[in-house]
Parts: sequence; C-alpha cells; structure tokens
Amino acid sequence: MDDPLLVVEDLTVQFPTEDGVVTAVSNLSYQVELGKTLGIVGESGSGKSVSSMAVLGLHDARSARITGSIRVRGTEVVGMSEAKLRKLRGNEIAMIFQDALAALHPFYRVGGQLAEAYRVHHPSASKRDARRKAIEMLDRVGIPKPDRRVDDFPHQFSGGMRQRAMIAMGLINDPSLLIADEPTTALDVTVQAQILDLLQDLQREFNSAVIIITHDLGVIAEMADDVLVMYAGRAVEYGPCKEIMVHPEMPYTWGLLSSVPDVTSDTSARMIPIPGNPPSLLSPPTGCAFHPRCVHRDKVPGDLCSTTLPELIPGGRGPQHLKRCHLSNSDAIYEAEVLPEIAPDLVEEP
Amino acid sequence: MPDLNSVASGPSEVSMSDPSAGIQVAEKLHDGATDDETRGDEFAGRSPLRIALTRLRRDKVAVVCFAVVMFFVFVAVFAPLLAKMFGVSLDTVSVCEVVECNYASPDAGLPKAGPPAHGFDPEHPFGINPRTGSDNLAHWLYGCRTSLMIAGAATLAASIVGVLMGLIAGFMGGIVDKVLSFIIDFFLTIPFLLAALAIAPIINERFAASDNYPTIQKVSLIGVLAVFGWMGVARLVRGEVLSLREREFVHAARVIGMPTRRILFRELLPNLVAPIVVAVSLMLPAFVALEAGLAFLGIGVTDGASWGQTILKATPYWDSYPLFLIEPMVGVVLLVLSLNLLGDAIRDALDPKTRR
Amino acid sequence: MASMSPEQGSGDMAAYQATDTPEPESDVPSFADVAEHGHAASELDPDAEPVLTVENLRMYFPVRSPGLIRRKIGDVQAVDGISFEVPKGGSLGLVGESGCGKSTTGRLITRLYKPTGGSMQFEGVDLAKLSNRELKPLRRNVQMIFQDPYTSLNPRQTVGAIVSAPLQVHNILPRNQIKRRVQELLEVVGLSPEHYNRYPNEFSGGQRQRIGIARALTLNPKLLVADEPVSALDVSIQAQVINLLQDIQQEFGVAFLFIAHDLAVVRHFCPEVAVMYLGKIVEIGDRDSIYSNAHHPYTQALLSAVPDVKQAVTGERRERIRLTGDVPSPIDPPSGCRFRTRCPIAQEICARHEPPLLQIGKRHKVACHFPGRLGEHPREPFTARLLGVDAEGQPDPGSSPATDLVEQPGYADTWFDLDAKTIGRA
Amino acid sequence: MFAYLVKRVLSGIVVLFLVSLSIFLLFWFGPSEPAQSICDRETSNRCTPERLEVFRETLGFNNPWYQEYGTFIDGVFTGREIKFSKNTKVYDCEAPCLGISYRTKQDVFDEMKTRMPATLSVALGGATLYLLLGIPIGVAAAKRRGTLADKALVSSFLAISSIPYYLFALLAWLFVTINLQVPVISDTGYFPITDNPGKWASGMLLAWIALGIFGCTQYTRYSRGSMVEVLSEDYIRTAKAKGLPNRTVIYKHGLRSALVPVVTIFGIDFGTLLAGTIFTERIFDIEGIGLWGLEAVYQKDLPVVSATALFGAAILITSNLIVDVIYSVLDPRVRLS
Repeated sequence: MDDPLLVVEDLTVQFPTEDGVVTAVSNLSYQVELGKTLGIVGESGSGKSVSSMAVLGLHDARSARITGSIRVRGTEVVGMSEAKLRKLRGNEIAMIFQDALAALHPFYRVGGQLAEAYRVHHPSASKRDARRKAIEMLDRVGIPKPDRRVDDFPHQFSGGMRQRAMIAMGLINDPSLLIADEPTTALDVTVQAQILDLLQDLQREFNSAVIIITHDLGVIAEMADDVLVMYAGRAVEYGPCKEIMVHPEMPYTWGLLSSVPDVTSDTSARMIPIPGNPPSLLSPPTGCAFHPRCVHRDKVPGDLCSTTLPELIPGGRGPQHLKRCHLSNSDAIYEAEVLPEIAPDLVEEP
Repeated sequence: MPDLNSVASGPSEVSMSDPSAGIQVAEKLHDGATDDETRGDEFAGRSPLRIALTRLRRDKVAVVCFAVVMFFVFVAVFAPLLAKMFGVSLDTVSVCEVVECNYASPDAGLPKAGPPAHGFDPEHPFGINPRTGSDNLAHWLYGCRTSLMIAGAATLAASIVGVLMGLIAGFMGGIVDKVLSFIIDFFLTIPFLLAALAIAPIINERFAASDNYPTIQKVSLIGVLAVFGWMGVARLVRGEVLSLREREFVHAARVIGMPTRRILFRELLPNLVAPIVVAVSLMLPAFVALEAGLAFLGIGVTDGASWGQTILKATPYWDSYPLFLIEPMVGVVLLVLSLNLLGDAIRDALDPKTRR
Repeated sequence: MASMSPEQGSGDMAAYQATDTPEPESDVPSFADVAEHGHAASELDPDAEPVLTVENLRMYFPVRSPGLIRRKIGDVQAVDGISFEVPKGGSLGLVGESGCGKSTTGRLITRLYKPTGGSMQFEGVDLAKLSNRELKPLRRNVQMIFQDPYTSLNPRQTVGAIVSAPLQVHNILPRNQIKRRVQELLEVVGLSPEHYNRYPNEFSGGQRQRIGIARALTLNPKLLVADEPVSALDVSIQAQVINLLQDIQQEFGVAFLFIAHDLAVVRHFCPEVAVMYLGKIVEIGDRDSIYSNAHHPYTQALLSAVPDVKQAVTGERRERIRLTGDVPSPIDPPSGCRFRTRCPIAQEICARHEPPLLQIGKRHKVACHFPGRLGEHPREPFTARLLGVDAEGQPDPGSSPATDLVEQPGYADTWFDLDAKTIGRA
Repeated sequence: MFAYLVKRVLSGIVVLFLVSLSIFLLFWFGPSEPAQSICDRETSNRCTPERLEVFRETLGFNNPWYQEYGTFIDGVFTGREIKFSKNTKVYDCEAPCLGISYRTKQDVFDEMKTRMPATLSVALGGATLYLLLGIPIGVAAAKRRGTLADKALVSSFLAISSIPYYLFALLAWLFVTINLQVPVISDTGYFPITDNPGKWASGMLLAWIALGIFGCTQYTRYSRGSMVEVLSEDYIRTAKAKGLPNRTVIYKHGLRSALVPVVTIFGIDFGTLLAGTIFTERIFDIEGIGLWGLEAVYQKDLPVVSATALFGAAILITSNLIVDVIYSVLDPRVRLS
C-alpha cells in the first residue's frame, strides 16, 4: 500500500470549439488513498466535473484533448484502450451523478439496470444471481421492500430513492473508488443528510476511496478528509480538510467561506460577496485567474497577480497545505482581517 | 458557428460588489461612451433574432438558396413583363403552324422550329409545346407565378389561422383547448391528397361553366391547401405556448397586472416568432410541391399555366423531346430545394443549440 | 429544470461560456471596502405594524381521475390553513422542503392563484377576495422576485422594456420620463444604465437576477415576495444578491416574504421565520426561537441536517436526527399531525388529532403535541388537556377542550410557558 | 392504460363519424347539382331537366340530407338496395355498403377490396425498405457525428429529401423504363402475388426502390437526429460509466429511446402511405386504391371518391391508434401513468 489508489498528475483537459480552445482543466494534480475521501469544491465551470470524468475516460476522444497522467493502482488511464477502460469503469471506479432521474434509463427497470452493471463485470453470473445481487444492494442502501421495488421503473421512485439506487448501482461491483458528482444537489436537505450518512456508512463498510464533488462547503467540511478547491480549471488550494477550513490561505477560499452563511454562524458576522463573475475559460485572465475578482490584490506588490501565475506550493502552514497565491502572509491576513468580519465569534482573544 | 453567448458578450462588466460601487462604475462607463461615440454602438443590444440573422448571413448555402428564391420571386412578380421582353405569350396558336402535323414526316408531332429536332429558336427560347403549339417560356414564367402565388397565399392563410388557433388553445386552456385540439386532430386524420381528390370534382362541377373558372380554381386550391395545412403550425404554437406560459416571465407579467391580451401579443408572441418562422419557411416549399403535384395528377390547376400541368403533359415526350419535361421540372426542383434548404438553415440559425 | 443555463451547467460546453469579460483592473475594490459593504444579519423591529396579515389561507388543487369521465378524485392540499403576518419593512422567511407549499403561498399572495379559502389583508383590503380587475391597481404594492433568472426575463425584450413594463401597464409616468426612471432603477440594483437596450441573453445569472429585482422595484412596492431568489445562482454570486436585497430593504423600507429552502440564507436575511411541512406551518417565531430554541421535531431535524462548516470544523456537531422515508403525498396527507409518519417522537395521539399552533414564547409558536427542546420533549402530550382528550388521544369526558385554539396571525400577549408550566406574559 | 385505450378508440369512432358526415355533406351541398354526373353518364350526356328530376327522386336527393345520411349509415351496417333511376336495375349493396360505383356498377366496397392488395404491397414493401435502410444509416451517422462522412451524408440526404417525391419517382421511372430499358422491372404494375409471386415482385420492385430510397433519406435524418439527442442524455453517460460495451450502450440504451419519435412519425407516415399512394400508383401504373380514386375523380364517380376519402381517414385513425399503443409499450412512463 505504498502507492495511493488514484494519482492524478498534471492533468489538462481541453475542448477545441469554433470560438477557440476551452481549457476546462489545467495542470491538475491530486491523489486519493483507499478509505479516504477527497472533496473537490468549486463553482460551475471550475472544471471539477470535467476532471473526474477524465478519470473514467468518459470524454469523447474526438472532442476532448487530455494530457497528463491519471494512474489507478499504478496503471496509466490516459490513452488506455477502450476495452481496458471498460474493465475499469463500474468495476474499479464507479461514478454517481447529480440528477438521478436523468441518469437512470427511463425505459428499464431499476433492478435490470443494477443487474446489468453487475453482469457486465461478472460474466459468469446468471440472471438470477444478478437479480439477487441487485435486491441485496437495494436493501443495503436502505430501500424498503427491495424485492418488490426491484421491478419498479425509475420514475416510480422518489428523488431520494433514485439517488440511493444510483449509489447501489455504483457500489454493486465493490469498486475501490467512488466518484460522487454533486450527489445531493437536487435533493432536499433532510434527504441530503440521509444520502450523506449512507455514503459515509458505505465507505466505512467497503473501505473504498471517495471523491465527492460539490459546490457546498458544508458538505465538504462534513464529508472530506482532504479538500481540493478549484477555480477556472486549476487547483487553487489543496490540503487536509480541517486545516483548510480553519486556516484557508487563498482569497478565493475566503470568498467562498464569507459569501455563504452558516446556519449556526454568529448573526453579527458579515456576509461578504466575491465581486464580479466567474471568468470565461475561452480567454482566462492572465496571471492568477482569480486576480480580477480578488480584493486582497492590493497587498501583493506590483502587478504580480495579473502577470504571473502563482505556483501551487506549500504556504506557511506545513508541506501538506498547498495554495496558489502570491500573498506571503495570507494566514495572518485571514486571522486579522477576514475572520473578524465573517466569524467574530471564532476570533480568539489575544 | 459561434455560440450565442459569446457572440452576445458585450463590453466590460461592472463591479458587482454592491449597488454604490455599481453606480460608480456605471458612471465611468457612461463617460467612456460619451467620449467616444463609436463605442455607443456596442451598447445597443443584440436581439436573439438579429443574432440568428447574422448566423444566417454567414451560412453560404443559405445565401445561395436565398438568391435562388429571390430569382424565382422576381420571375413570378414580373412574369408578364418578362414574357413581353422575350416576345412570348400564352396565346393559343394554330397548332399546325408551329408543329409538324404531317404524320409521314419523321418529326411528326414535334415543333417545326427549335428543340428537339432543330437548333435554338430565338423566338421561343424554351421551345414549343408539341401538342398545343404554345410557347414553353411563357408557360414557364406564368407557371412560376402560379406556383408562388398559390403557395404564398396558402402559407399566409394557413399560418395566420394556425398561429391564432394555437395561441388561443394554448393560452386559454380548459374546454377551449380541448375543443380546438379536437378540431386540430380531426383535420389531421383527413389525408390531404384524398381530401383534395374529393373536393376537386365538386369544384369542377360547380364552377366549370363560370367565366372566372381559372381564378376560382386557384382560389379554391389556396383554400384547400390552407384548410388542410394549418394544423401543424397550430399544434406547434399550442405546444410552445403551453410551455412558455409556465415560464416565470409570464408569471412576472401577471404579477405586474398586465392584461391578458398584452401578455399574449407582447410577451408570448415575440417568443413564438422563431418556431413560427421555421414552420412557415418549411410550409412554403411543401405547398409549392403540392401545387405542382396536384396539377400533375390533374386535380389542381387545369386551366392556365402550372409547372405540374406541363410536367403531366410532357411526360409522354420524354423520349423524343426531353427538354419539354426538364424545363418545368428544373423549376419545381430548384425552387422547392432552395426553399427547403433555406428553411433548414433558418432553423439552424434560430436554434442556439446547433453547432455545425 | 429544463433550461440550459451556464449556472446550472447541464451541458458540457454551457458552463464555459461565461458571459462577461473581466472588468478593468482598477474596478476591484479593496477588502476593506468590500467588507464595509458586507452585511450582518437583518434585525427584528418588534414594534412594526403588519403590512400583510394572512389568515387561514388555503389552496387546494383539484386532482382528476384519468380516463373518460375526469371526475374529481381529490385535492392536492398545497396550502392548508396557514396564518402569519409580515411586518412593515421587515421580512418573514418561509422555509421547508420541496412540496411543502411555500412557493404556492408566494403565488397566492401575488395572486397568481386565487386562494380556495382564507384571507390576505393588505392595508385593509382582502386580496384573496378581489377579482383580477379589482386587483390591478393594488398589484403595484405587492411584487415578486423569481427563482430562475433564465426564465423570469422575457428573452425577446430589452432590459429597458422588461423593467419599464410595469410603468406602462399602470400608466404611472409620462412616456418621456420612463427611460430615466428605468435607468435610475438599473443603477439602484448595481447595473449600468447603458444596459437599457441590451437583451437578457447578454447577462450572467447574477446580473439577470438584478434585472428581475429592478422590475420588482419599479412600482415602489410595499411588499416583495422573493421566491428562492438565490437558489439558482453560483455560490459566490448568492451573497451579492442577498446583500443587494438587504440594501433595498433598508433604503426603501420594503417588506419581504422570503421563500427559500436554504436555512442558513433565511437565517441571515429574516429576523422571523416560519417552517412549513406539507401545507402547514409547524413552527413560527423570531430567529432565535427557531434556530437556537426550536421546539418542533421537524424544525430540529431540518436544522440538524444542514451541513455546516463551522460545526464540522469546531467539532460541535449535534447528533444528526435521521428522518426516515420521504414526504407523504399532499393528495392524501396523514391523519392528525402530518409529520407523524417521519417523526421520531410520534405517539398515538399524533394520528388522532392535529396539533394546534400554540404560542409558547413571546414570538414563538409551535404545532406539536410534544413540544420541547431537542432531547427534552415531554412524555405526556402537552396538548391533550387543551383538546379535551387523554394521552392516547381518546376523548376524555372529564376535561373540557379549550375553545380559543383557532390559529391567529401575529402573536398574543400571553403564551404557554413550557418551562414554568404557566401562562407567560410580555 | 386500458381506460386510455378505450378513450382513444371511442374518440377515433367519433372522428370517423364526423369525417363521413363531412364527406356526405360535401357531396350533398358541394356541387351545384349532385345528381348531374350520374344523369350525364346514364343518358350519354343527354341529360334534360326532366331526366335529372327522375334521378334526383330515385337517388333521394329530394329528401332532407339527414334522412339520406341515415340511409347511408344504415347501409354501412346492414346493407341496402340502390337504384339509380326508375327503369334501371336494382343493385343489391351488402353491408358494409359504401354505395355502387356509377361507372362499373359494382359494389364500391367489393371493388375496394380487390384494389387493396396492390396498395398494401406498395406500402409494405416501400416502408420495409426505407426503415431497413434509414434507421441503420441514421444510427451509424449519429455514432460518427461530426465526421466528414456524416456531414456529407447528412447534406446529400437533405438535398434528396428536399426534392418533391413525385418528381423523384417520375424521373426514376423514366430513366429505368425508357432510357435504360432495364428488362423485367420496367414492366411495372400490380400482378396478384397468388398468381405469380415473381411477377408480383418484379412489377413492384421499381416502386419499392423509389419509395425506399426517398423514404430512407428522410428516416436517416429522423433517426440520426433522434439518436444524436439521446446519446447526449445523462443515462447514456451512466451506461458508459458502468463499463458496458459500446454496442450495448448504443443499441440497448440508445436506440430504444431514439426509436420512440421515429415510430411516431412512421405510424403517421405509413397511414398516409396506405391511405393512398396516389403518386406512386399513378407513376408506376399500379392499380391500387389511390389510382382508383384518381380515376373516379376523372370519371366523376362520386361514390368511389367518397369511399376513398372515408377509407383514408379510417386508415389514418387506426394508425394513430396503433402508434399510441406502440408508444406506450416502448415507454413505461406512458404505460404506467
């Protein structure tokens, strides 16, 4: 167990369009170990879904240019043949999607779709075995009367049950990596809590690695061991979850934290938005992609922010915590300026 | 073809941090615009329809098709003038003066001058009808006129009826919608060709003796085409209205207190322009083809000039006098083809999702 | 949600076509400036008069059977007898999960639907009873902000036409003054007056929502119904819009009925909150009562389910209350208390009797037979005596039911003090 | 689901009644003199007002229209006797009676039955051909969408399908039978399959090819468009993410959904085709329903004309019904709602 389960190195995904090349993901690196959860957070268009779809080789080779390296248990995925990729998909790596109603085929029974996922990787299994396995998995994810519901169509399930069925389908082959792409965004908060609990329980049981992709910092904070914050296709902050939540070093992360209120936060905390809009990926800003919206830019000497892309390197808080920012004393700025505004109750009295 | 959004993206974005900052920036932008008048143009909005038009102009096929269609429209409008210019007319002539009536001759039944047996005849550039001796060019010109006039009028009538029925059915809902939908379905279950077949003998019977028979025939043809052609548009508009009316901007209009009529015509109708334009642009070639087709079957225009009628008459001469058949065929095919391709291009241009 | 918007990112490509180029460098304010304009949570004005008083509001949508004779087979009880007040210049939050009737309530108040029953008093006029024609002049007082910035603006009209439509419909300003007024409004919501002749497709989601807000403000309304105004926006944009709404409230004194499913945003924006479940208000009160002192098991479950950065980081996470199953169908809601099928503390009485909405604090009402703080719910039904029944909900001949349990909007001066087991008084 | 079908059948019957009523009224009030054509025919164009009056009387044109419509409907269910004039023969028209042809003096329904196999042969053969060609080509193009081959195919098929069908068929017929004079298949027409299957096929072949090629261009476009749309659905991505082989993804998950709209169009199309392949029959000289109706128009044989129209409507209504059934079989969301 020396090598992590998944190693992504220098991954770049580009889509040539008629208006120019869209660089959806640039030079992204991260890794996930068995039994751990990586949270990828970012807004729409930040490249979080695109990068994880690349892990399964789901991008159409004709429309996407992928460079860099993705290794699963040491095996390179980029450039792998379709036949080999298929052995990986749904077996070693499974993926669940945001909108379960759209992601399940409307014309086939839930059980049939589960059994199909099982049989494709267990060719020797009989139809009856596969059905039994499907019922077992539906039961495992908490669907009542699974032996009856197995013959339902997806539209007969409620939203939460559909997402459970998606999870059952993802886990039916006991994958070592589960990628959950906004698994709870379309769900109500009480159902979201059920699903998140379920994911945590299952991860413990199967000891798999999980990548959870979301725009909700709260979900990340509760679920993830490590966090990767993405902006305009790049990792801007990467490190252990708790470390990043308590000592964020990148102004974009600050912005995310300050623009979303917590349900328990101090009512005297200010809600401070990030000005402006997310950039176009066709012509991303020069230098640091966040600099046009960054309100701490004046603390960096010269026009470094707009001319030079900062490296993703350890900041002042140990080698685990990487940030992509020119600010040299960001931890101090956060403690002294940002935190008192957004969470006055958390400021420790000197 | 560029994406709508990127085409649309205008000049710089103002700061969004808070309203007062927005005003400052706004003032800056405003100054900039007054300093440099040319920038003012950029601030003018580009409506979705204008964007579509730009896309259409860049589509070479569409441009060529448009030119072809315009040529036919020109011919149709100025048919009498053009006929005069070429010195040809629809007037009947004594057949044997221009056609070889001597059955001993190898050219029996074919024109004495011009194609196919002889060379180009400047007096009859398109040749002569071997049966009636009348001039082909004149028939071609007036055939174009008949075709576009009937198809155009029928399209106009059908789309007006269709749009109104669809609007009313979609927006009123309830029992009105049920009744109108039933009427739409009812007309859809009557096969068009058979209906035309059934109506043709009746019109013949009723008006055959009339002096205005050719005109009545055309008018009733327009009527038949329109009566059996409006349902497609009506269905389309109804469906669009049903989905549009659940959009939040219609709710917003209601909350403002906007009267229903204004909602229908100011809020909904402009959003229906695109689908209606597409439907109409595909209806026109269908009607051109149908008009010629009915004439070809002998149940359309039987008096007066029509391409379809000429095709019917020319078919037996394919072996001996192919040009006679080719001329009207080229007319129909070229017109229908370019109208269809143009319609298709319009649909692509109006649909922001297509990226060819 | 069928619309293909960049924000929702349903298409692969759509997400990358951000509509705007970055603004010039000098326009970025410093953190101090931004923080200055950041907003703390809104405060309650306890003395404000109500601008809107809703009493026993009901909306039933008939359900018809499929088949030949489409007879009515039941009702979707989308809103079933709710009462509340919106204070002048204040804001009431309406929270709950999808299908709880919160959006229907918003549409009733703006009279997109005509209520089945109940009243909505606005400045002495009952909006529920008016015909569309009678309603028209009053419409300027109640306006609405919509959820989806991609469908709430007519794509075929310019920003100017959209924002000026209310002025034209109500014939308020002479034609030549309309443009100036609209441009003023655009500035108020943080857009450039130059945007007047542009079309909605040229704007990003956040900007579109600003246009929608400008339209709602055009008629100087006294009440704004905001139906999930930020839920379709990117997280970094949500705060911009919330702050703008707070500015507007302070500047113009508009009252808000703020409908949202995001409890944290509601907590920030609304000093008073009503929690809805299946067409009923289950708990209503000021911010503190709801968020720190919730007495209804549903409110408690809802709050415990919200993922929270602060709790996760500080490790102060309360045990999550697991609700089982899904929300029942509003066509055939459970008998008695509608929450009982998912309630962790439900007992027999809950199936027999609907709990009345009792005032248990100065500004706090709850509809539960066993109201109490988390983990401190009473064993015996608190309401049994009031309803004249025993602990199982069977009629109790020995007791006399209280007669004054009819739901009232607003708060009384006296209440049931659960801790002291006495009548509390202001 | 069952209730829905019953509802559809009932409304179909209502529509059919309305169609028959409309046709009846059209022939009753449409012409200036409905008895004129039969009078002309029976008197060899020496129809005097007195003679016309006799025809009017015996044919019932002097009775109110609703009474005669009742007689007509009654005849459809129980049969009736028809007399054209006082001194002509009485024709026994058995149920379902759609009248007696003015021209041949045959029972219209019987004649229709003898014409039916020809039309059915044309429609079935042509439709089979264009479905078998069109759908696979469309699916193949969708799989390769964006490639040069796809673009070339799409634009050339668009061009072909933009030509009016009858001109396409006419040119095909002219070239094959006159210019090329291809043996065997040049002799187009309907020859009963029971007599000589070889001759039946060779007589039909050219019509099938014309219909097949033309229809194939349209169905390629429909199925390609539908397939492209389906392949961008989320559930296709799910199927790929499961590790299913490409074949399963495209055919099991993609094609089944993509077929739904194609089937709908086909149902209506095939109905129209059956209801009268007028152009095909006219050009290839196939003695089917369409040509029968067309000849009746030339001959002013009103009972035949009205029977053709009624027949066409009945076919369209039935095919709509069948489409609905197929639709609900394909899509469980419809079936179970």
